[in-house]
Amino acid sequence: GGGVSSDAVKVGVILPLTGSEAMFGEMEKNSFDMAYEELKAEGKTTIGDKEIVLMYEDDQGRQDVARSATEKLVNQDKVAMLSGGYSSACTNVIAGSAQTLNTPFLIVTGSSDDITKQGWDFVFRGTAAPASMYTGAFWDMMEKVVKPQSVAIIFENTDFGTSSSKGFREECQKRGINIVFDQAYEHGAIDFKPMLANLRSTNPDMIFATSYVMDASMIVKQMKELNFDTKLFVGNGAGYTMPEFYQNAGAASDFVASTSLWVPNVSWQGASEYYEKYKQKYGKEPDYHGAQAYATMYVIADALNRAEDLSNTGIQSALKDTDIQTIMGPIKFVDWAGFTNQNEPNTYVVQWTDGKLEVIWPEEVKSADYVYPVPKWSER
Amino acid sequence: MEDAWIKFGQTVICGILLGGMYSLIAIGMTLIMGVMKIVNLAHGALVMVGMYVVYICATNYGIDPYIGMFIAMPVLFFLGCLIQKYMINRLVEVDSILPENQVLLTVGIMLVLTEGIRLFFKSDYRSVVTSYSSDTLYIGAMSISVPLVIGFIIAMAFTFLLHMFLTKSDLGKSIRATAQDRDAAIFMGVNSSKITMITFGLGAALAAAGGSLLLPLFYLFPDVGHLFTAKSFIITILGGLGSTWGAAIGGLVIGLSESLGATYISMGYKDVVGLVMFILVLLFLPGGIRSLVKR
Amino acid sequence: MGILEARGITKRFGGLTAVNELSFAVDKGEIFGIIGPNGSGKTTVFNMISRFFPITAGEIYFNDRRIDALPAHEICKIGIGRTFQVVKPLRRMTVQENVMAGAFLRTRNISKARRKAKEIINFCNLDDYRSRAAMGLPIPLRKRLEIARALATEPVLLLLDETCAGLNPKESEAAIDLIRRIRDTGVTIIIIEHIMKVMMGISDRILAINFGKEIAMGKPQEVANHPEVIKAYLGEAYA
Amino acid sequence: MLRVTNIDVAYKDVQVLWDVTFEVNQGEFVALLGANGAGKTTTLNAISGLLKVKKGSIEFLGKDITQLPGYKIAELGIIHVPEGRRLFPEMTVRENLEMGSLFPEAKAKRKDTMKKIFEQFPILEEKQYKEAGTLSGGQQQMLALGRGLMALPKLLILDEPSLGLAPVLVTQIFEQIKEINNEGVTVLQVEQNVVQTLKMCHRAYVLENGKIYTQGTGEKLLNDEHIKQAYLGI
Amino acid sequence: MLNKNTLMTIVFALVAVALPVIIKAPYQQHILILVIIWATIGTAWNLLSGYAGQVSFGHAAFFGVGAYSAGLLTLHYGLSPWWGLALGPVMAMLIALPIGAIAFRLRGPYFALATLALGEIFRLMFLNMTGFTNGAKGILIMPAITSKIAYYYIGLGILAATLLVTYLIVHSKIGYYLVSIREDQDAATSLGIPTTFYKNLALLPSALFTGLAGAFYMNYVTFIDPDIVFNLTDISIMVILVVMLGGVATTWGPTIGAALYIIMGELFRTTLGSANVLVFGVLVCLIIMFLPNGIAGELDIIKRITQRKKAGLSGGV
Ligand SMILES: Nc1ncnc2c1ncn2[C@@H]1O[C@H](COP(=O)(O)OP(=O)(O)OP(=O)(O)O)[C@@H](O)[C@H]1O
Ligand SMILES: Nc1ncnc2c1ncn2[C@@H]1O[C@H](COP(=O)(O)OP(=O)(O)OP(=O)(O)O)[C@@H](O)[C@H]1O
Ligand SMILES: [Mg+2]
Ligand SMILES: [Mg+2]
Repeated sequence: GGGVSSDAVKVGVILPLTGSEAMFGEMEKNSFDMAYEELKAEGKTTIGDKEIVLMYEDDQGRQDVARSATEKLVNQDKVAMLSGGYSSACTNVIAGSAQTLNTPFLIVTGSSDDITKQGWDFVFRGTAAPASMYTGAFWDMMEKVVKPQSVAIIFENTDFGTSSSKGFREECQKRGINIVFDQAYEHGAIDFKPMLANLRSTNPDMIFATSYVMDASMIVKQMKELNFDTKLFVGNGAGYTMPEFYQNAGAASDFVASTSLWVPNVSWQGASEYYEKYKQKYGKEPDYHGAQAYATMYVIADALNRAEDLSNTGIQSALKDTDIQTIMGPIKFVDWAGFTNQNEPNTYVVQWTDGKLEVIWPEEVKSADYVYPVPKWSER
Repeated sequence: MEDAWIKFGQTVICGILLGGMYSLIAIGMTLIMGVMKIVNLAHGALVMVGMYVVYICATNYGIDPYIGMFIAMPVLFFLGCLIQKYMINRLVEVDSILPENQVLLTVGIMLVLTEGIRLFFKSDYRSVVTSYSSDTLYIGAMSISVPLVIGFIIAMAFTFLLHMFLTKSDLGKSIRATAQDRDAAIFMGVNSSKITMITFGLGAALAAAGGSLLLPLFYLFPDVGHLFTAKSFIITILGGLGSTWGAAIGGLVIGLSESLGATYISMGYKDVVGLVMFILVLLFLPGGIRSLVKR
Repeated sequence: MGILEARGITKRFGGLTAVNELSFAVDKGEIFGIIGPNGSGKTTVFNMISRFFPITAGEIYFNDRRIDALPAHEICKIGIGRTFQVVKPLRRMTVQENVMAGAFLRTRNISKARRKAKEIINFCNLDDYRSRAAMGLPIPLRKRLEIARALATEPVLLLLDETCAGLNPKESEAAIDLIRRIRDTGVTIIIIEHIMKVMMGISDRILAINFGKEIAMGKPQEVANHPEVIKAYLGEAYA
Repeated sequence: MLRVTNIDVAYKDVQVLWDVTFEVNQGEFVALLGANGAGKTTTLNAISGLLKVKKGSIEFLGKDITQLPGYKIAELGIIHVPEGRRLFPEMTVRENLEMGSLFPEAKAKRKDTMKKIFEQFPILEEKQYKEAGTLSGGQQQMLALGRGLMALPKLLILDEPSLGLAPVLVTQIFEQIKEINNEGVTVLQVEQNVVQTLKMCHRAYVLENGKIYTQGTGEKLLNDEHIKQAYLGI
Repeated sequence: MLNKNTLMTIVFALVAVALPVIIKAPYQQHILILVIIWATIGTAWNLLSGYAGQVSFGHAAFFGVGAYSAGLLTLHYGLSPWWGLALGPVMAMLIALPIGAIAFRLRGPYFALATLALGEIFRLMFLNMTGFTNGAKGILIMPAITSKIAYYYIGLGILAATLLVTYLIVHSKIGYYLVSIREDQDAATSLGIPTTFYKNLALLPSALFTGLAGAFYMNYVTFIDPDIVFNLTDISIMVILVVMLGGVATTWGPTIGAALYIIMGELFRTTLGSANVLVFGVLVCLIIMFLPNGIAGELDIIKRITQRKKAGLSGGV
């Protein structure tokens, strides 16, 4: 298992640095580095006479490669613990191997519900919510504001898309909301209009969509082209909260709401500082993926500093005792609703206005009032 | 009833316009694979590089994508020529057990192009938003995207030009001749290495044109090419190797099948419908659409 | 009774009728020649017998069994071997392997096939080339290789399409000798050839066709003197 | 006009030609004879640049063409009608002919030349819009010859032009070649139709096992005992 | 007959059996296991595409179905995924039948692209039939064994079986027939070879072993989803790369190619940071440009020239 070499505390970080998910890998790596430097300045990267060292490995977005990376980090580099994990597929594999190899693994992004439902006690998920839980705050808003009779669900047929729409679907059924349209699509399409035309004829009160970055903007742009009015369009995080969404969709992004795990102007301490600093340092805006990595680095440093010894079990129990405030809110690893070592996520509902993402729910932390129902295209 | 017809009309319009887009991207492939018989897995990557050229023109110099196309095309022509001259031509000249070893080379080229671009531009999603990106025409309740219509028209124009080029000009004929019998073409005084070089260059330039026209309504990242490579293959084969109009019609067939599939089956199955259509055509028309149109 | 009988066979390619209601019968053990101007449909007749494409109309009988609906590989199995006018060697295989590929039709055993191939290669005077790859052989040798390959399938009836083309007169003699020796082993042969010297010297009977139709049929001398054959095929020089 | 001096040619490591030397003068009709596999085709391919020579040199009109690429040699006026026709099977008959006339001079006269060829081979006119691959063997041979003539060559290299032709056409084609030669085109021909060729040509070379065995006028060789025995089987 | 070839085989086999004893580090053993998996798929692909010349762009279908057979047994019936080693190859062969029936009616590039389309159809079906396959969520299992050595020897057994069966096929009458079909299908037909039948005879074992490799992969990697095991680029095309790098239509080519692909890829990945795929791509280009028949393929040619030995079955080492 995870032994430790004498002069360094090695932390293996597995991210997609090449391949189609590399954009997020890059953002998360940058954020790790940024947090590391801050911690270093505070002297929190040295434990006794040992320096924390981050060892990045590229998983290329492929789970067999993720497996190789895990094997290498644990068996060859003898890391003290693992972190990273972007896609659910890779995270699944890293988590499984980490558990088998008795090495603590702190997940950054991978959000498939199943990962923390296996009872794996070496696997921790702090900054990422289980996919089906992204909608926490939104259900509150649904009850109090939206009160839809009928909803339509569209989602990309990926793990994240299927898991999160499944959660939403079950919740709808529980509350007796009528699902009039429910369809998956393959991401990367040029033309969503046939699906949208079909959807329009079912006339839902509200649309709930889970999409990859650019599909999100393709969908809202084409709704605008179709003059397709709906009282509320809600994205499920992911594509709908990223800066690129607005850059590509432009005016079509107005009034699109979304669930979110994080926004720069959320009231947690350090959030907006992180956002500004990142933008300055790397020349572009980070989104919640970056925040996840940044916060995770803080959790790691905290746990390592508290650990009684730097053995695998020592770090494991230090992680278990985590209670820390981060830019993503408080993080604790608890067992609940079938989950193991899963932080209870903070979720928000955000809405685009003029290219700005405003928090509209929960009301305690809102940065702007919600707009509901949204104006018709013809009236904008 | 009324509603159902609108839905159908919208679906068909979308299918045809989408098909036009597919044809546009497949047209360079028609030249490289259909005529030259080089299975080029780097095709999508060439489309992608072309898009980046247009992107740079648009963001750094404020050049409209439709004009940027005329910069991207020569750049990609040049790139294509280099690839053919220094890499693929080497393989054409040796006798290998499976001629598909070219495939492997193009896989390598694809990796190099994709990752090379990533090194420079990172993996960020980029897009060029123009004033007309979302322009829409309406026929009753049916909407028609203007950039798609432009793309469609240009696709058909390119198909026509390519067809004329291949059948009417000596250079075009030399291209076909070289593909069919390299040595015999040399006997006729054709500089076949130069011809293959130009052909690949032209194919790459057409790929760039496809990318340029797509950019105003789509988006860009280093792996965007993967979305198009397999589709271009399928369209080229569907059309019948070497047939320009066949490929154009093939694009429309795939576009329509996907669109109808998306509306009447499910968006998740739209690609399945396109692929099944492809296989059906091949089984019942073994030479592709070409056996109907005949050059 | 004929070993092979064609009754009114017809082949159309689109608008073109390449073979038009042609009937003929080949006797067991004879060498049966087919001549005709270029494009008159000779190769097409071979392709119809060996079922390389379906025939448009008519019937073909082999040993009184109707065979025009059998798949191409079955045709070989029942004892009809062929060569191609435009040679089709198995390029990257050696001469020996080419012939073995034929021999495997009648045996599964590799050493048996190898032994048989050796015999046939020797019979066809190809010993010098046995381990050469087929793609390096000049065309006339490839044609001889095709004969050898077809012989290895132990045919009862052998269809030879211009196997003497590209041979000088001396070499043709060797080829004629080979064909005669094949016949002497009991194989019936249908041969297409444009070199009249070969045709006249070797065929028992000749069928002359033009536009896919019979114009003459009979002993070589008779056919050669047939006015229509002279006009359409031989030219005045032969008159 | 064409001077081949001491060339050696090999396929990979198998040498096929040894020290082959011969020349063709302006306006001449020269035949190259030899048994199967003697190296005739190889010689022609070496001249037209398809094969590289290991040693020796080839000159055309006083210019060293040994190292020139094939298409440049064609540009100089050496047109090779190869063994086995080598047509462009998926192009029409007409397009095949057009491919023969790519050089400016030939292109300028394209229509006229084509008309002449259609007169000589009416079947080609009839089939001009058919794909070359669907022609019968003999028709393909005519097309190959026609395609070569379209280039208005200075030196026409023919590799077994009568292969697969009906007797009536063999006679016709030989007459046509003679006529072309009379019009001033130099001809270098490989033929297995030894008698007719020797009767027509000015001079002939005999190639045996990759070496020039003898040379002489057609008449002389026709009466040569060795030739009679080895090639005519008399 | 203890010729050089058998000798080499024995040496190879001994080294392969001894390797985990020499290389004890689990990480390196993991790499070896990946090499074995890819060598198996490569060898299987080689039979259909290298020897019989039917270039498949859809082998991911067999790999995926093999992997899912193992995964679905666990998901639906709670059986050990090891049963997949029995079911996977059978299912792969079952889907090979219709695939062959469709694709073998086509030739050359039409065949290749039909297999590509069929492969993609399987991916999309498995992605969308969420009730049956779990869709994009994939299937996660708990590994039954933790020792790498056990996996290594099981994998090695599979590879050995694949190599042996391929070798026996290729060096029998069937092998001659397959190569004949590759070299000229019309000529093959004229020699009485029922080409479609023999193509199927190559396809079925090819599918079988690819499916077996898929089932083993599921057991080893413990997680699958359709985008991974049915992936066009990462499976169908990479197997072509593996075989062509190593040497098409050679016995050891696929294994050499697999070793190169995995070891180079891993070496670059761990040392070159985000430029690793770029460098790998450059290497692929260089190898194929300078060794167009792959490593074993070119060695074979070199050997033939220097030894002047009478050629074996063309293309065979
Ligand atoms: N696959 C095909 N498609 C269309 N036409 C064809 C095809 N094969 C042959 N033909 C045509 O059928 C006719 C007969 O051709 P065939 O090859 O049988 O002639 P042949 O008698 O063998 O001539 P040759 O002596 O020149 O070989 C020709 O006009 C030819 O163009
Ligand atoms: N591609 C090749 N690879 C290896 N050897 C070859 C190749 N082509 C020809 N040869 C060999 O070179 C020698 C000469 O061949 P060439 O084709 O020049 O003969 P030729 O005189 O034209 O004979 P033919 O009358 O049969 O056409 C032959 O022994 C032949 O086997
Ligand atoms: Mg014929
Ligand atoms: Mg020759």
